[in-house]
Amino acid sequence: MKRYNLIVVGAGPAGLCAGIEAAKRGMSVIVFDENEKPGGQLFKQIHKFFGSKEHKAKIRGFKIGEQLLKEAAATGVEVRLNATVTGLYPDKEIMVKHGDGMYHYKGDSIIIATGAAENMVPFENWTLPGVIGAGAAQTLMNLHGIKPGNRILMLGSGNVGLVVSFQLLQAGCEVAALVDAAPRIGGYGVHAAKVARTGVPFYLSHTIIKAEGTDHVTGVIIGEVDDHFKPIPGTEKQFDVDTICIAVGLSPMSQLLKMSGCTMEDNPRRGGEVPVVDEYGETSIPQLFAAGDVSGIEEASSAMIKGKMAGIRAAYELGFCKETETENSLEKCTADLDSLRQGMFAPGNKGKLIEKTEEGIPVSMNLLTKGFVADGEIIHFPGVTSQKGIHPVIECTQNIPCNPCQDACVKHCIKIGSHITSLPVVENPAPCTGCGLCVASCSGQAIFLVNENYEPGFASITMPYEFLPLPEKGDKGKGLGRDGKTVCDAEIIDVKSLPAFDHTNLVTMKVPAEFVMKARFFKAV
Amino acid sequence: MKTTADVIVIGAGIVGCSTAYYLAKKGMSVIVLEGSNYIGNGGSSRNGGGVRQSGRNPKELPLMIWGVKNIWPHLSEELGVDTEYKQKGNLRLGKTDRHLGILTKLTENAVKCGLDVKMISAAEVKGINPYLSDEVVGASWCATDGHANPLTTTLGFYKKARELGVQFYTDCPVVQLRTVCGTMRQVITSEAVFEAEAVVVAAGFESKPLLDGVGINIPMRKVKLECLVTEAEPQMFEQMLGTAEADFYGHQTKHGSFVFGGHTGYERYAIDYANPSSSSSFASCTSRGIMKYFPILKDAKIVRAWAGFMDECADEVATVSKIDEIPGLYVECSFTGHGFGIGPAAGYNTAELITTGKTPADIQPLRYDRFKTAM
Amino acid sequence: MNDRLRDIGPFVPGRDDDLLICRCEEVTKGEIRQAVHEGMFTMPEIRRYLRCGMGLCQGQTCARLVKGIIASELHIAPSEVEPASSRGPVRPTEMSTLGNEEEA
Amino acid sequence: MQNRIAEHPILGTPQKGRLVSFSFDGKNMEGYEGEPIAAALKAGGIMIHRYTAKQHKPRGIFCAIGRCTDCVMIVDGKPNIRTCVTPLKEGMEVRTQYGCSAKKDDTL
Repeated sequence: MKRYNLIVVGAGPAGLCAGIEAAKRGMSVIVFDENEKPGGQLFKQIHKFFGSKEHKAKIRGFKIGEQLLKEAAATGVEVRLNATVTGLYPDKEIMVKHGDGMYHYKGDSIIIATGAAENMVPFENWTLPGVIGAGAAQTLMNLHGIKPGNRILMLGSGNVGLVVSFQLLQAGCEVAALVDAAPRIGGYGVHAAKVARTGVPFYLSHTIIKAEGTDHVTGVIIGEVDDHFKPIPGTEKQFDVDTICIAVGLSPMSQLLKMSGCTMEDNPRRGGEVPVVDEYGETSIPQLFAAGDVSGIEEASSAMIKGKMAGIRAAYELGFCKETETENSLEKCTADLDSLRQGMFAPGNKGKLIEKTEEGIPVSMNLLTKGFVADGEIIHFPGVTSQKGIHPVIECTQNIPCNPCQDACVKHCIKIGSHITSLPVVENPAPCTGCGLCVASCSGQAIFLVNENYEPGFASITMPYEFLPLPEKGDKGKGLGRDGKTVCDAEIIDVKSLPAFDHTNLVTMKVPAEFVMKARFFKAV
Repeated sequence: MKTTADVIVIGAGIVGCSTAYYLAKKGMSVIVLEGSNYIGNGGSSRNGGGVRQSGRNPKELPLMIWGVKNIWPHLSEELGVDTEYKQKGNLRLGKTDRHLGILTKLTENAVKCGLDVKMISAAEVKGINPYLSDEVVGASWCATDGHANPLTTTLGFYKKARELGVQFYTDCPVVQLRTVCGTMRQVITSEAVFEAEAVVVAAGFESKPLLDGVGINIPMRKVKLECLVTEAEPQMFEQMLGTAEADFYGHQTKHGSFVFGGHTGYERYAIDYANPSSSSSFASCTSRGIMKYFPILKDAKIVRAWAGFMDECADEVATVSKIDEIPGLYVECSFTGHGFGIGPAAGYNTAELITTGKTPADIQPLRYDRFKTAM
Repeated sequence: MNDRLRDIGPFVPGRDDDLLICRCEEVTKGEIRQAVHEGMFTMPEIRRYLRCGMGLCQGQTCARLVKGIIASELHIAPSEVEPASSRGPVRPTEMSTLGNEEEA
Repeated sequence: MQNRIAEHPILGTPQKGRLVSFSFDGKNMEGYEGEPIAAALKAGGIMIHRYTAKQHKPRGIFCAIGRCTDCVMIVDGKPNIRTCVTPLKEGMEVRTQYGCSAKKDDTL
């Protein structure tokens, strides 16, 4: 029977990183993945990642996937695709279906990195064609180039619900509404803001009552819920949609681990049935590890680090590297992981209402309940200043471990400092040259360049724009507020698309001066 | 917490639950103690679902024939669940002359016990089940055999017994049996001591340590068996299937999926884990076996394979018996992997034995003290 | 010890009992709730009694929903409901493929 | 092919294999070799993949990652094929599935 020092199941962020670290230390490594393309979730994440430079911030998910694949090939990791691991048996043996045959393999150590899958919310007629998971929408759009539908209602305001809503708009679909039974959005405020300003209405404290249609979805009815999440009669609202997208959280796909007989627990804080693991991801069975979402739902960035730790630990336990080298690398990983697990969205703060930012500024309740920061609230944030001449306005209002904007500005107008979750501060006066690198670098698309006195009576606003058709200089249209409603007339005065911006086009519009702090999006008329 | 009753039953499988049900039906107060967290989690939910007389050791035939006649026909109605019982016959297939020899001997013994079973030719087999391959050279055929759903049947007995007030405790492993003045009285668990007039040990292989503890030694050992189930297929045939060497058995369920049991040949040497797990080659090996008999099933997808332990008796015969040496102690175990079909009959007769001292079926050959040495 | 006769209150038909929970085997919420009141307190028992989780996807889609329903009928947290086991093959696999064991 | 994304703001034009034809319930359709059968059907506006055994209700794409098995159809005579993870090939014969077979039972 073919034996490897390390078998990894799942070629996503965690699996690839685990394989790379182990191969770097001399282990023979094979990574199996049932899909045609490796990279797991990464290849569906077309947005720029958060975090610091080490966390590969401001790089788009699928680009990170490509980098990992190159690195895996370079370090001699064998990646076997269309290879479904159908079973994990005692003595670290696996059965793999490849083509029309079955293959047995044994691993001195095994790392399971099979990720997570979507939770379900049943409602009347939820089995109609047209009701799909958010992951399904991403797969269809970003992997296969197919529009999941024409007019879509999104259920779920966590990061997945928000990001997929934005991606649906990018694919040319119309998002009729974003609905969540929770009173407050679950994901990053900046993700909600970039969806709200395009005009998508948010309905918090609402849930789906029923999908309409006989052969497939033709509409949907939502209703307000009380604090026991029970629908309140009389609050029903109807939308004509052909697709309903469900994004209500993820659960670990831990079937293989459960099959192996290692100790499992049902841990709601980690998303469901997960293996009991130590800090390196080792389960109750020696040399059997779990890394990434399968051992606890977090972002892809943390999955990569947890993958690394499992790979390093596996190498150490089988004698492929020395104690000191192992300790140093693992300490670095732990530090990286801890830096990600800070701020308002740290695991410890899950579901908690945080009233004030670290700086003591009251958080925008409007953002949490309607998806956009109200005009009266935005002025309190350090990234939002009024100055002469062109300068960045950073509408980043939550403490998130993320600092690409600080490094992007060559003139050092933007300061976050050593504490990565601090809100970005714009120098006053800002020696800004209007280069736009900060606008393009922001993963949350929350940075604008503003010139309050572009010309008498008019101001200019430069915004990140990732949609087609791209507006052209001279186009006339409307300026939309943060709530997506029309606030004023607007004219396009500049469109910049540079490779350095990595597909974030910089669109500048001219608006009447009094709307400089209101208009944040453009709609051609 | 209720710790006393007329009867305590140890083990909540098909045997324990049916015994408890029939006792409760006769007005007895019953407590059932199940060691695992689940009702029917042992062999009762892992077997191939056969309700058959042919192929059994003649010692078991009286009880089994009685059961097929008196219990199975109206069991769904009685329990208020769909046992999916089908009495459409049992084909025990042979592919070699040696196989036919085995089948003929079994058939002759069964006929002596009054069972309507006969040997049939390859052509006749094809007439009954056209999907079988030409490898089959003959079979034994018993029209009154059949199959049922072991899951709904076991849980049906549990549901009905519970309705009649039987007190079930799961996650309650029994540590030891204890007699008082020579009579069976106490059942010791980690959390409580239970007391009753009669105690029935029906815990599969787990019966052995408890019985050994009171000096009753039934020679049996733990052997792994493995099964698998396919996706739903269009309805093809309704017979129960088996082979001369029991290397492959199964049927098509009402749902349309096929349940098959099989052997890799290494089950006896499996690493003895508390929780039986399927071996990596089992599904492949059994698929090869099945495809030889049913070429049409080559594209059928297997959705699940599982394993279980059987309480294999030295003579491969069930033990359903009063323990004379210890008044008040009864035993129903060592069913050797074919306990589902005969379970309800064993339960009924044990309930009769406890309440009236007599049994409608002849369970004399199944006594606990039947084991004689080789010489 | 798990007392299977403890009082969990009567089965009261619910407004959304005909909601489909197991998509593969078409088992409704009402059927699951009723089964809990008939004594099926754990995932394996519900699965064996009603077939939910026994379909082609082997419960990957409905397991969490079923657990939530059992927990609410028993008035306990979902994480306290005893889980079902997980068996191979974790993806449905043709017999011809399974039977074709190759040397890696 | 109105459901196909011609040009994506981030991903550009989707790279596809060669255009191939296949049959869906006897009708001729086109799709790109290698893309999942479900994607080719979705692009052609087909939403219903099967009708369930018990309630005869329509089902289609749900998870699109080969897990929920709602998108299964009869492909080249074999039932229960997960069309969202099965690559399209020239001349494939795809049929709506009724329960677990192609036979449209009269109780529908």
